[in-house]
Amino acid sequence: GSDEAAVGSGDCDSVDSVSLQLQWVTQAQFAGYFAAVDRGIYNDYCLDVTVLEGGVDIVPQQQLASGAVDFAISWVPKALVNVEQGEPLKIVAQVFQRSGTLQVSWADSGIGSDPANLAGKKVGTWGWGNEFELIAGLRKAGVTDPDNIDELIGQSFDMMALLSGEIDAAQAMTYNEYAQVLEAMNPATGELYKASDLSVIDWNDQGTAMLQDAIWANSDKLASDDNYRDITTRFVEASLQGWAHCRDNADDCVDIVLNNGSALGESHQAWQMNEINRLIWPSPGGVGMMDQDLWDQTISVSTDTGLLAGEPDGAWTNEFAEAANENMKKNGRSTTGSGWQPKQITLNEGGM
Amino acid sequence: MKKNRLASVLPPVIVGIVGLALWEGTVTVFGIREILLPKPSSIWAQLFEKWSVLRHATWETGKISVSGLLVGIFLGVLMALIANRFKVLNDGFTPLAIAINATPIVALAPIFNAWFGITGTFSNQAVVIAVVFFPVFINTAKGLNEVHPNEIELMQSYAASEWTILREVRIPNALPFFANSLRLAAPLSVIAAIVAEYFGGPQDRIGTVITSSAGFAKYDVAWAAIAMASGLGLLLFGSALVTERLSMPWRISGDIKDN
Amino acid sequence: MRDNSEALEEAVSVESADKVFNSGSDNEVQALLGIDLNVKEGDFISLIGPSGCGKSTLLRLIADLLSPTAGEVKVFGKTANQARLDQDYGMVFQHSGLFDWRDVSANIELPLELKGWSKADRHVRSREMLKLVRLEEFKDYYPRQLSGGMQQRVSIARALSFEPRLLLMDEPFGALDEMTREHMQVELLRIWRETGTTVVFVTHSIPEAAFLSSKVVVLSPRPGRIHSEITVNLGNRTDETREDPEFFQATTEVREALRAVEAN
Amino acid sequence: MRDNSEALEEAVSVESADKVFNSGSDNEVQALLGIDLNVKEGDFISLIGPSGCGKSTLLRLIADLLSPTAGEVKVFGKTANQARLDQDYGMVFQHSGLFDWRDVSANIELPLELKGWSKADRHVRSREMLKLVRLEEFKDYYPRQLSGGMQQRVSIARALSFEPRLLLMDEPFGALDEMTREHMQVELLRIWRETGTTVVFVTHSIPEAAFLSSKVVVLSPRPGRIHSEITVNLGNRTDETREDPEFFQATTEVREALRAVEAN
Amino acid sequence: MTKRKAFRTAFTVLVTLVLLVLLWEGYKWMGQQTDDHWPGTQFGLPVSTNDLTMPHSGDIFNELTEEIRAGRETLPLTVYLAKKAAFTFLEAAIGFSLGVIVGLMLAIFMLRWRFAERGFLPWINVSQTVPLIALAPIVVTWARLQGYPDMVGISLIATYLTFFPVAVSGLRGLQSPDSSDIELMHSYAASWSSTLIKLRLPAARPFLFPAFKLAATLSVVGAIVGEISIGTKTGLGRAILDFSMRYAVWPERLYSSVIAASLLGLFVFGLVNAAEWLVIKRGREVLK
Ligand SMILES: Nc1ncnc2c1ncn2[C@@H]1O[C@H](COP(=O)(O)OP(=O)(O)OP(=O)(O)O)[C@@H](O)[C@H]1O
Ligand SMILES: Nc1ncnc2c1ncn2[C@@H]1O[C@H](COP(=O)(O)OP(=O)(O)OP(=O)(O)O)[C@@H](O)[C@H]1O
Ligand SMILES: [Mg+2]
Ligand SMILES: [Mg+2]
Repeated sequence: GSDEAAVGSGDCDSVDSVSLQLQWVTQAQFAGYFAAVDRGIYNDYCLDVTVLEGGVDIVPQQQLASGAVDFAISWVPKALVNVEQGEPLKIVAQVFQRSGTLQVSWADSGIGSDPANLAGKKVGTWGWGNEFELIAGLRKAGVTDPDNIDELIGQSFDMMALLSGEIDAAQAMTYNEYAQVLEAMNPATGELYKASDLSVIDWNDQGTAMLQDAIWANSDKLASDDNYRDITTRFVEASLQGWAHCRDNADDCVDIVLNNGSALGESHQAWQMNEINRLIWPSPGGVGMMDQDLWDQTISVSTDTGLLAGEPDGAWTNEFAEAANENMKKNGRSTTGSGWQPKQITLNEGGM
Repeated sequence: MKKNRLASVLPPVIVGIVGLALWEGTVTVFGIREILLPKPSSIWAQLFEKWSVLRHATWETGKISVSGLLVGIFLGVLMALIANRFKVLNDGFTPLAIAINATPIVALAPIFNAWFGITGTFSNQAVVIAVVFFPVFINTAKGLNEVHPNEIELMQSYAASEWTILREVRIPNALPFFANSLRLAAPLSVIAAIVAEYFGGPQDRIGTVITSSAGFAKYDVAWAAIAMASGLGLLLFGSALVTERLSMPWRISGDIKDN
Repeated sequence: MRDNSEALEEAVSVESADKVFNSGSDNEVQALLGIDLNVKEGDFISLIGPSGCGKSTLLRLIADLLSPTAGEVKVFGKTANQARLDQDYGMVFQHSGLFDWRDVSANIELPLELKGWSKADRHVRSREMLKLVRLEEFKDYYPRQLSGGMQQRVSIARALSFEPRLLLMDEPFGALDEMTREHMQVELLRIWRETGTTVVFVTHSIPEAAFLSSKVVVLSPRPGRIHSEITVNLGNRTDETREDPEFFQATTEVREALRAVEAN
Repeated sequence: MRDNSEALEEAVSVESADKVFNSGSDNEVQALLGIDLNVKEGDFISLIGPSGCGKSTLLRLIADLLSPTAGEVKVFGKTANQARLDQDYGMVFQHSGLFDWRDVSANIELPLELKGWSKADRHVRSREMLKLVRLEEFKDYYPRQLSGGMQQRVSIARALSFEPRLLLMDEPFGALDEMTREHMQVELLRIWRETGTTVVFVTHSIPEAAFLSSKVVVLSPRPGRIHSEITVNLGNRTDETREDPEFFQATTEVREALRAVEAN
Repeated sequence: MTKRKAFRTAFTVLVTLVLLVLLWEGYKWMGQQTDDHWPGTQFGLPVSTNDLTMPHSGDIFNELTEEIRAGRETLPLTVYLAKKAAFTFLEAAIGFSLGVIVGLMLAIFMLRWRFAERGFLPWINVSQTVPLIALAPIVVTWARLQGYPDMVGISLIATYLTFFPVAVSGLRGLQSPDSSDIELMHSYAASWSSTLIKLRLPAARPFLFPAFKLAATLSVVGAIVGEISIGTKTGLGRAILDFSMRYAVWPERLYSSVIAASLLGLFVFGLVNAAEWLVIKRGREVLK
C-alpha cells in the first residue's frame, strides 16, 4: 500500500513505537487501525503501532490518562466525564460521525420507531455507560419518570433476551447485535430472521444520539511534548488513511480483521464493516473532523442526564484532522467520502 | 474475656487504619491519578454522597447473596448426604464439582441468563448457588465420610441402622467441616452476586453501580460500592462465625478438669 | 460379694473359630485359627498377647462386628448376631469413643435413646450410672472438658446403662497413666461385683490382666491361637493386693506364658 | 561395664528452683516449689509422680526449654542455657517426635545437620547409631513404616547421635504396649551401659522406675516438690530381674511413696 | 490397588457424565413434548428446552469437530480451544507460582508475628471481596508502564486469586507441628529459620497440598477472568467472551468453551494431585 503514503513514504530515520488502546476486542469497528498496521500505512509514517484490544474491565481513557498507552479509542461522553474531572484527555480525531446505537424490538410489538411506545415495556440496556442515549431519548419522548428506572433491565452482551421475548426492546449496535438477530434461526419459519421482523429506534433520528468512537490523545503531552505532537500528527493521518482504505477496500479490511483473530464470522464482519463505514462516511466536514452540531447535542444530552455539569473546555481539536485532510486531498484522496455507497450484505446463519 | 476480645479486634483495626493511611499517602506522594486509584478520602466522600443509592444497591445485592447462599448451602449439604449414602456417587460427583468450580462466573453468567432469564433475579442467584455449592459440598462430604471407625463400630454394637448412624454420628461429625465451608462460602456469595450482576438483571445493584461508574472511569464511586460489598462480605463472614459458635456448644474451649 | 452358684450358664462360647482378612488377595491375613473359648456367666476373663495377635479381632467376633470365616460364636446360647440385635452386651473401646457433641448424660443415654426409652426413664438411669461411676457433678460437661480417666468412666457407664449381661472391653485403660489406671481397675472390679456382669477384657498389660481376671487367656500370634489359659484366684482385690506376693506370683506366671509365646 | 570411679562430677544440679506459670494472672499455677536435685555423671535417675505434679516442667528446666522463676539450674557446671547451646544433652519425648517426611537415617542425622556436620560424617555417625539401636536394615524406612518400639529406638538414636553427655527422657515408653516396653527398657539399659551417658528419665510407671533407675525421685503435686528419693540397687538388670523379689520390693517401696504423695 | 481405584474413579466419572447427558436430553425431550410444562400440569419448566437455551448434547459434541477461522488459519474447534487452553495454562501456571510464593511469604510473615496474624488475616479475607473490575486497570496499567506484556497483568490477576488459600492454609500448616516438635528443635538450639525449613514447612505439606489444589483451579479461573477483564488476542477467556457475545446465534460454542475451561481446571487439579503423590505419598505407604 505505498501508493497511499503521503508523508514520509521514504526511509525513516527512526521509527516511533506507539500503542493504541481499543475499547473492545478485534472487530471491524476498529478495521481502520488494523488496516493501517497490516497495509503498512503506519510504517510509511515511521510509526510502529501496537494495537491493544479492549477487555471487559479496560477503560481506554483511563489507560491513556495514566500513561500506559499513547492513544485510545473511546466514546466521547464517557471520556468527557473524565475530562471534566481534570484528566488530560483530548479528541484529536472524531472518526464516527453518528451514533450506532439502536433500540430494537419485534415488528409486531407495535413499538415501531417511536420511543414513546417504550412506556410500560421492558427495556433492555447493557449498562456500563451505554444507557445514556436511551435514557435521554426516553425523557425526550416524555416516557420515564426519572426516579423509576425499574423497567430498565440489564441485558447480557448477546440478544437472547429479545429472542426469547423476555424483554420488549433490546439495546443493539447497528454493526453488531442487530446483525446477531438476523443471523439467528427463526424457529417458526426455519429460516433466518429478516429485517422486516424487526423495528428499530435510531437515536440519530430522535436527536439524542451522542458522539461515539474518537481518537483520544494525552492533552498534557500535546501541550508540552513536541515529539508527541509530531507523532500525533502522523498517527492521526495514518489512521484516517486506514479508514479511507477500508472505505475503498471493504473486503480487504474484512479480511484483515479476520486475520487479526476475530472469531466472529465472515459475513458478520462484512456486515459490520459496512455499518461502520456508514457511521464514518460521508464525513461532510472531512474525515476525523468534529461535527459541531453533534458535539453540541452530545453536551446537551450529557448535561440533561446529569452525566456532565457543563461543556468541558478544550476537549477536542480539529488541528490534526485538518492537517491530515489537507495532505490527503493533496494526494487526491477523497476525505469526505461523498461518493461512497453502502453495500448490500447478506448475513449467513451464525454470521459465517 | 473482655481483654481477649479487644486483643483480637485491635490488630485488624490498626492494620486497617495504617493500610488506609499508606494508601492515601502513596496516592498523594506519588501523584497517582484518581482515574487509576482513588484516595480513601475521595472514596469516603463518595460513600456519603451516593449513600442512598449505595444503601439500596447493597440491600438488593445482599438479598441475592443471602438467598443464593442459603440455597447453595442447602443443595451442597443435600448432595453431600446423597453422595455419602451412595458411595459410588461420591466418586462421580467430586470431579464434577471440581469442574464446576473451575468454571469462571463470567462463563456461567451468560448460560444462566439464557436458562433463567434476566428480568428476575434468579439467574444471578443461580450463579451464587453454583459458587457456594462447591465448598459446601466438598467439605460436608468430607465430614460425613471421615468418621472415626470406632464410632461406627460403637453404633453397630448397638445394632443401629445406617440412618441412625447418619443422624447420631455422621452429621454431628460433619458440623465443624460444614462450618469451615461456611466461612469460605459467605464472602464468596457476595462477589459471585456482584459479578453475575455485571451480565444482566435489574439495574439497581452493587454490580451495576460498579460497572456503570467504572465504565466512566469514576473509580471513586466504584470503590465506594466495593467498600459496601466488602462490608457485606464481612458481615456474612461474621454471621458464619457466630452460627458456628452457637451450633456447636461442645467446641467451647472449656477447662480440662483434673481427676 | 459374688455368689458363685449363679455363674453356671455359658455366657460366651466360641468354637473352632477362624478369621481370615482379605481372603484370596495378596495381603491375606490369617488373624485367628481354631479358637475355642468358653466364658461362664459372671466370669471376668482377660485376653492378652503380643500386638497383632488377634485379641481385638476375637472380641469383635463375639460382638458380631465381624463374622468368623469358619466356626461358631454363641452368646448366651444365641447366635452372636441375635445377641447383638438383642443388645445382650455392652462394649467399651480403647479410646473412650464418647461423642464430642453430647454432654455426659446424653452420651450415657445414647444406647437407651436408640432402644426407644422415654426421656424420664433415660434420665433416671443415667443418674444411677453417673452415681455408679462417681461422676454425678459432671453430668452437663462435654467430653473434652473431662480428663482421660473420667471419659473412660463415662464410657463404662454408657456400656452398662442398659444392663447388658456381658461387657466387652478392648484395652479400655490403655490410654491412661499408671496411677489412674490402677484406680480405674479397682473401680471396675467394684462395678463388676455390684452388677454381676460377665466381662471379657482385652489388655496387654501383664499386671492388669493378673489383677482383674478370674482367668487370663494368652494368645499367640500369626495366626492367633489360644496358647494357654491361666486361672487366677486373688479373692477380693484392693490396692493392697498389688503388694501381695500372690499377685506377684500371678504376674510372673502370665509373663512366663507370654515370653513363651513371643519366643515362638 | 560401667566404671564407677568416673561418676564423680555433677551432671545436673538444681538448686531451690521454683516455677510459676502465668504469674500474676487468674490462672497462675505454681508448678514447682523449692526443688533441689543433684545428678552425678553416669547416674540413671527417674522422676515419678501423679499427673500434673511437674515432672515434665522439671525436665524442661534442665533442658532450658523453660526458665525457673527462682533458683538455679546448672548442667555440667554451666548454666542450663549454655549447656543447651553447647548441645550437652539429648532429649527424647513421649511421642517419638520423628519427622514423618524424613527416613530413619535422615531423622537421626537431623541434629548433626543443624550443627553443620558434613554429609559423610553424618552418614558414618548415623550408621553407628543404627547399629547401637539395632535397626541397621531399616535406615531407609519412613517412621510410619515402623512399629512404635522401633520409632522410639530411632528417637533414642537421634538423641544420642551427637554424643551428648546427658540424656533427658520424658515418658519415652508411655505409648508402647507393655511387652514392647519391657523390651525397650532392657535395650535402654544396654545403651546406657555402653555409652556411659547420664540419664534423667520421667515416667509414671512404677515398675519402670524401679527397674531402670539407680535413684527414683518421687514428686508430690500442687505445688510440685520433691517428696522422697529412693535408691535402688538391682545390679545388672535383665528380663529375669522382673521376677526377682528384690525388684518386687523396689516397686512396693516406690508405690508406697506414691500412695503417701497421693493421700496428701 | 491404586491403579484399580483410579480405574474405578474414571469409570464412575464416565457413568456420571453419561447420566448427566441422559438427564439433559431427557429433560429436553420432555419439554419438547409438553411445550415446556411439567407433564400433565400447567406449571412451566424452570428452563425452557428450545435448542437455543439447551442445545442438544450431540450438537455440542459435533460442534467440536467443526472448523473455525482463527486469524489466517482454519482449525477444528477442538484444536482451536486446545491452543487457547495451552496459552491460558501458561498464564495460570505463572499466576499459580507467584500466588504460591506470595501466599507462603504472607503465611510465614503471619507466623513470625502474632500481631501480623491477627491484623492481616481478616484483611486477607476482605481482599477476596474486591472485584477484579477495580483491580484490573491498576494491574494492567502498572504492567504496561513497566513495559511488560499484558499476559503479565493477567497472571497477576490469577495470583490475586491463588495467594489466598495458600496464605490461609499455609499459616495453619506452619502452626501445625506439635509443641514437642518445636521443643525438640529448640533443644538443638536451632534457629527460627532452621525450624522453619526443617520442621514447619515440611509439616505444613498436608495442609498446603489441598490449598494448592484449590489454588490451581483458581489460577485457571483467574487467568480466564483476567483475559476477559484485560483483553487478549488468545486464551480461553477470549474464546468464552467471543462465544458468550454470540450465544444467541451459536450456543454450542459457548458450551464447548466452558467445557474446555472445566477440563483445564480438572487437568491442573490432577497435576497438583500427581505432584502431591510424588512429594508425599510415594513409597511411604504404611507397611506391616
Ligand atoms: N480389617 C482388617 N483388615 C485386614 N487385616 C486386619 C483387619 N483387622 C485386623 N487385621 C489384622 O489381623 C491381625 C490381628 O489384629 P488385631 O487388631 O485383632 O490384633 P490385636 O491383638 O488386637 O493387636 P493390638 O494389641 O495391637 O491391638 C493383625 O495382623 C491385623 O493386621
Ligand atoms: N505452659 C504451661 N502453662 C501453664 N501451665 C502449665 C504449663 N505447663 C505445665 N503447666 C502446669 O504445670 C503443672 C505441671 O505440669 P507438668 O506438665 O510438668 O506435669 P507432669 O508431671 O509432667 O504431668 P504428666 O504426668 O501429666 O505429664 C500442671 O498443673 C500444668 O497444668
Ligand atoms: Mg487390638
Ligand atoms: Mg509430663
